[in-house]
Amino acid sequence: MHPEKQTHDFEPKIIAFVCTWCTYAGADLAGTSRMQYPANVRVLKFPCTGRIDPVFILKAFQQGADGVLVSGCHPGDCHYIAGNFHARRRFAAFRKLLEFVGVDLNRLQFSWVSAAEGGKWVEVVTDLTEKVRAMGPMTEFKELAMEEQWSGAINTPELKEAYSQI
Amino acid sequence: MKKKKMIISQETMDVDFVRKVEALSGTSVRRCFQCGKCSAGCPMATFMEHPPNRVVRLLQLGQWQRILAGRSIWYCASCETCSTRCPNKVHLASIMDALRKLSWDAEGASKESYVQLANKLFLQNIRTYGRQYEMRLAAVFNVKSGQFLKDLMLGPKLLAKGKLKMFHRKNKNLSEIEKIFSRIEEMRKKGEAL
Amino acid sequence: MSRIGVFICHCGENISRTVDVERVAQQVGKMPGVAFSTDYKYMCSDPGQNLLKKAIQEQNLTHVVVAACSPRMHEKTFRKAVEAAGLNPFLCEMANIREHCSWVHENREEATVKATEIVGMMVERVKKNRVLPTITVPVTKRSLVIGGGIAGIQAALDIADCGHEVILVEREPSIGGHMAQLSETFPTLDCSQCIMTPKMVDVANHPNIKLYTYSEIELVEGYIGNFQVTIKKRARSVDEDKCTGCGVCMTKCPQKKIPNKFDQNIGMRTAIYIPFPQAVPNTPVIDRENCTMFKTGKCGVCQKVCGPGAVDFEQQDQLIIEAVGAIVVATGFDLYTIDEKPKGSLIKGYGEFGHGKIPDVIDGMTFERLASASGPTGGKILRPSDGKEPKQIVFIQCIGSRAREKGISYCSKVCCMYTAKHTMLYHHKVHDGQAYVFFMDARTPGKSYDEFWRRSIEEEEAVYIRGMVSRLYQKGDKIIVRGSDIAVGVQVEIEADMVVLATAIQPQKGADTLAQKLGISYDKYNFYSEAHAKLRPVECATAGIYLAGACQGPKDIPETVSQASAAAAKVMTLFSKDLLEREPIVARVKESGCVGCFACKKVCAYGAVEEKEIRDRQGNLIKTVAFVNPGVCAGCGTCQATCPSKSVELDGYTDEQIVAMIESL
Amino acid sequence: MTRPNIMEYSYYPGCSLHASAGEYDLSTRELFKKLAIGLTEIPDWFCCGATPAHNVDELLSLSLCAKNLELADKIEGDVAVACAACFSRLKTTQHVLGESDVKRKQVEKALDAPLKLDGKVKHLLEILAKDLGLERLAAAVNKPLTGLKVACYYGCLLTRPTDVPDLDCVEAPTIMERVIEAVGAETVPWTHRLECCGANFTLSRPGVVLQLTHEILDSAKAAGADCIMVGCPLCHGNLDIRQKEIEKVYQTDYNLPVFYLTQLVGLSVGLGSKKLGLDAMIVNPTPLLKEKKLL
Repeated sequence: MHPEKQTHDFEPKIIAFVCTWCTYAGADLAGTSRMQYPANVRVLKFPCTGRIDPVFILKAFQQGADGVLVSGCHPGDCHYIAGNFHARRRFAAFRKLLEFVGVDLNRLQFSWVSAAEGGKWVEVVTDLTEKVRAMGPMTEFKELAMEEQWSGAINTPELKEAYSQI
Repeated sequence: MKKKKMIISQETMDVDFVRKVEALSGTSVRRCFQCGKCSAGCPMATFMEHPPNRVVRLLQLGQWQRILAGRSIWYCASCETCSTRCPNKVHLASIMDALRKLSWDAEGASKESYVQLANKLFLQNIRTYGRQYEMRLAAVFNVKSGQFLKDLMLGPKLLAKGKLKMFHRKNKNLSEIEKIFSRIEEMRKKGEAL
Repeated sequence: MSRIGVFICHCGENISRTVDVERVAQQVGKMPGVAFSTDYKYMCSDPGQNLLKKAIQEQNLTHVVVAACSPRMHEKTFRKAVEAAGLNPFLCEMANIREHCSWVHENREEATVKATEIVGMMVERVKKNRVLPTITVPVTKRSLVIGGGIAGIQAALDIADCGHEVILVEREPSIGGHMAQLSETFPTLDCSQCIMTPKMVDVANHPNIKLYTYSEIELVEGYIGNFQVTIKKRARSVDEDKCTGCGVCMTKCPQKKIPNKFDQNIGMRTAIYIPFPQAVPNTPVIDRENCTMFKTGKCGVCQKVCGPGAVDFEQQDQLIIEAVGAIVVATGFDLYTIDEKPKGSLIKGYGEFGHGKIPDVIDGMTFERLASASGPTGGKILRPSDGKEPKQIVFIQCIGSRAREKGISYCSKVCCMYTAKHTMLYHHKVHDGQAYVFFMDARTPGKSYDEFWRRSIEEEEAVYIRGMVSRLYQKGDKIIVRGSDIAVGVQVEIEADMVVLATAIQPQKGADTLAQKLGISYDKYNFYSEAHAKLRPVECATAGIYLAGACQGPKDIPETVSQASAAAAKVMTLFSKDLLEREPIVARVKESGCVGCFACKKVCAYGAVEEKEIRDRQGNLIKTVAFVNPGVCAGCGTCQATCPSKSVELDGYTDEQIVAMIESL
Repeated sequence: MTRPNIMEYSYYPGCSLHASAGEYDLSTRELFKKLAIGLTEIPDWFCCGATPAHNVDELLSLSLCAKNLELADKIEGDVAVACAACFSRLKTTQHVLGESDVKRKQVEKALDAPLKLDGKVKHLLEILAKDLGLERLAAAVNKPLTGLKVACYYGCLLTRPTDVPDLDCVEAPTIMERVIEAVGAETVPWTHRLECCGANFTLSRPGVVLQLTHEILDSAKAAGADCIMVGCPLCHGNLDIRQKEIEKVYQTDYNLPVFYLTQLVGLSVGLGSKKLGLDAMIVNPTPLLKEKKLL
């Protein structure tokens, strides 16, 4: 059986930052269970969501991602005791910054997917892909990148300021 | 009673029919693991030639003809005991609804025409009057089913107690009910609904 | 200039069926820095690994990317191979093109493009990888075993017999667990107490085992080889050193009508009690909730009659800290309680069976206590309601098991066998009685198991009815059982004298709380998760913690004992070396940039960040900076993401590596 | 005399209450008036379709119920329903349409209007036990039903299936017992409280009904009940109207009056025989009530 590729006008690029213990393992489980989901997602593995620096998300958008997914262990289940709590607190503040920079927050999704939730991984990825597909390509940051040749380092006063509040 | 051998193959197992039942009932047919708890608690099981668990089993095998030819689905009282107690969350009462609907649509022969007739009259009454008028329902049923004398003894007593209304009025907004009926008919014609 | 070697695995057909591996190899070969690129049918096989080693040497490779399955599967394999070929193992990365690509997509074109990008991403990452030295940490060769049922006892004895100290912690006043409650065991019908009590005594007498009963785990800190465990030893109100176990206190205690949990509340005990006569330790405990002295301040009979003066009403809970190198979790199971709402379910179980309302509807464990020679009836099967011998007894299987509606979809594995055993015990004790069993499926895989089940039918004359029961209700002194026989296709009604419900196995209450203390993962039912379902069944994903028995999933006794010995063997493997090698994924502080704000210290859950003073040659303090203790750091990287001056870096996950990956997309 | 009502409801009586169960309608209105609970009958309500509609045409059943909910939405207050079958259909409709988008869209199309499903649908029992509360109910009693042994009959549709009616525990409900004990009656534990009476077959297969109802009456009698209390006109129809027939067929003698819950509660708050429609009952309750000094 060779299923035909469903054609869409726009294939969004989704970058997922996941922790290795829960969500990466959950995605592995989706694989071993042979579940199917859109091929738009690229997964970057971190030891813990606590390691995920908000700069990476900015970098991803700048690099042309249309949607970003951050996913780790459920609250209370962190392999490193509390890394995901720190992440949650950090990203709550970061969303405000992102909004300030002009990114539609619908493009950035946080979720908890455990190692046992292959199905949930599929659901989260599929939902985000469809949502972002409906929103169309992300242009704001690409233009920004063109204008400033922004390197990803924190070198503008606004960003520095906003960042210091995180 | 002689029973026909069941030939099982991809051709004889009507998966499409099963999918239709699943869509109508909103419940999985395959999920049933044949524990028999539905049949154990069914108040009507003794009247059925296929007890409830076997109805699902036949459905799992795509043998719907065997179900629809029998009277089991028409003897279901819709009491929902099966759905309530099913350990595996199979909503059997809804499956029964779906099977009756498909049987009704097929207008196939059924051993249980009385129940069908009663249902048909009931729905006709709603369409015509908006509400149910028990006296009329019973009278027409008896005439159509040829049981002129059924429950005859109850009649005068009920009348005396004011339990049978001889006269009834139509709803003022009757046209709205007619529209619902006809819209549903239309949707079905266009294939927008099962 | 790096010379990267890329190896694309077909995984038989698992990858190559959807991904055009040759095209991936070809395209990646064109990437800057890639010196060698090839594909092979099974990279993890011996020839595959040799191909890798040979290429490293012949092509002078500096870095390696293996595109195959999940790194969770084979990262260790390939890093070892790379090391054997003379490269630092951390210069090898895996690109996951199986679980994250070929298995989850069907379209060949899409999957090939995605696989190429995944490999490209890892190529860019590996360029930035640095040589990382292996870190070694010392191993404390003592182990903690949590739970004193048959699993914990077996694991503790095995480890202790190898000459290592074991701390055994049990929540109840005595070790023994559920096995001590059982009457006889399948498939040999040997008496549970007879085979269990010698082991319990062994534990008590073993010079290497330190036993804490009536105690719980309060806090677990540290990491593999170096755990620090705080144990809360609840006040027993009896001094264990002074008590001789004479039992006079129990005979004199005026409170005699307290339902004994060990006897499923059908037998009674006193307020100062041991749960059962063979308890280990044989030291009573005062149940403060029911003790007259604790309730009213007046009584103290036990203290007066105690010769050695062991009764101590003033005793307090104690916190004890123990250092251990490994932990075996053996907390076992609990039985599905019909009258409680199970986790994940909206409804309480089985109102239709009237359990709790009809006195002679009991659960399987209660039947065990009735059948046990040391039980409240002395081994006679008698009805709780009127003490009569039931002549018609009905067993119903799968109560709470395979019941999605009750929030439990799994099979409890042991109920088919224990119900078969119950019918036999019943037949042996009530010769003129008849046993009936309602069941869905009989699951009897195991050595001599199916033969045992058949024996209950063919020789012991139990009547098995394939079908379930919809309702039970009392009629006079009978219980009307309304079921069905699906083989015949009819409803069945039985007038029973007693009904036994075979309740499901569930994890211990509080299993999730303990898991959170230990930092181990658990499934939606609260069963603990093993590191790999097939290949690492007794290890947790958290290093240094091992699983034994039913806390990981429903198990019978032979399986539990095997797993306990396996867990002990894993502990011994760990203890076989003095130093432990660990992944060098730890955080390092760049002292030049550190401003000493210690935001990292606040977020570090392991207390790995210390303060370090930097002084000039004259000894004047220049500044205080953060220092990460590599032995304690667990490598989560939270400090790095938190550091405002970007002065901490997590080896293996540096900003440079991650940005390189993002930029490759 | 015109004190403000403490609660207001829209009222969906259902077809039976306008015909064979006239006394249920009458006693409901009188009881609620006495308790100062406002009832406004939904104008031009339609038949909910009952069992025949969902039996063969779920979409029609859902559409009829959704239409009634839309009509009810125009009136202040939650929807009070007397008939267990109507209650079950309206609740099921809310449940099904809440779960399935496909069906929701189909019904929306059939009605050609946006759906209004949020109104709370409540059986009279729920209003008495939860909204009014047992304490306030007990406070209104001036003629407690002391010494009357009542067998509360739920039938099948009041509590089933799990989670849908959300009235009480599905397998061991106590709401009827709680209500009737609050007004002074005694309840008997009996085994057939939740069995089906076969109402669906009243017309087409009366033989079936006789058999099922016979078992129920047997069980109530064996438990020592003086009478049966129901909250459903269909159950009532089978237990009361057909009782004499069953006695004849099965050669027994029950003489068990079958009350609607509003009749018994009404009696306890001092309503008379006329206002409760007691004369419409086929099994004459007068001797029993006189014996217990309640009339």
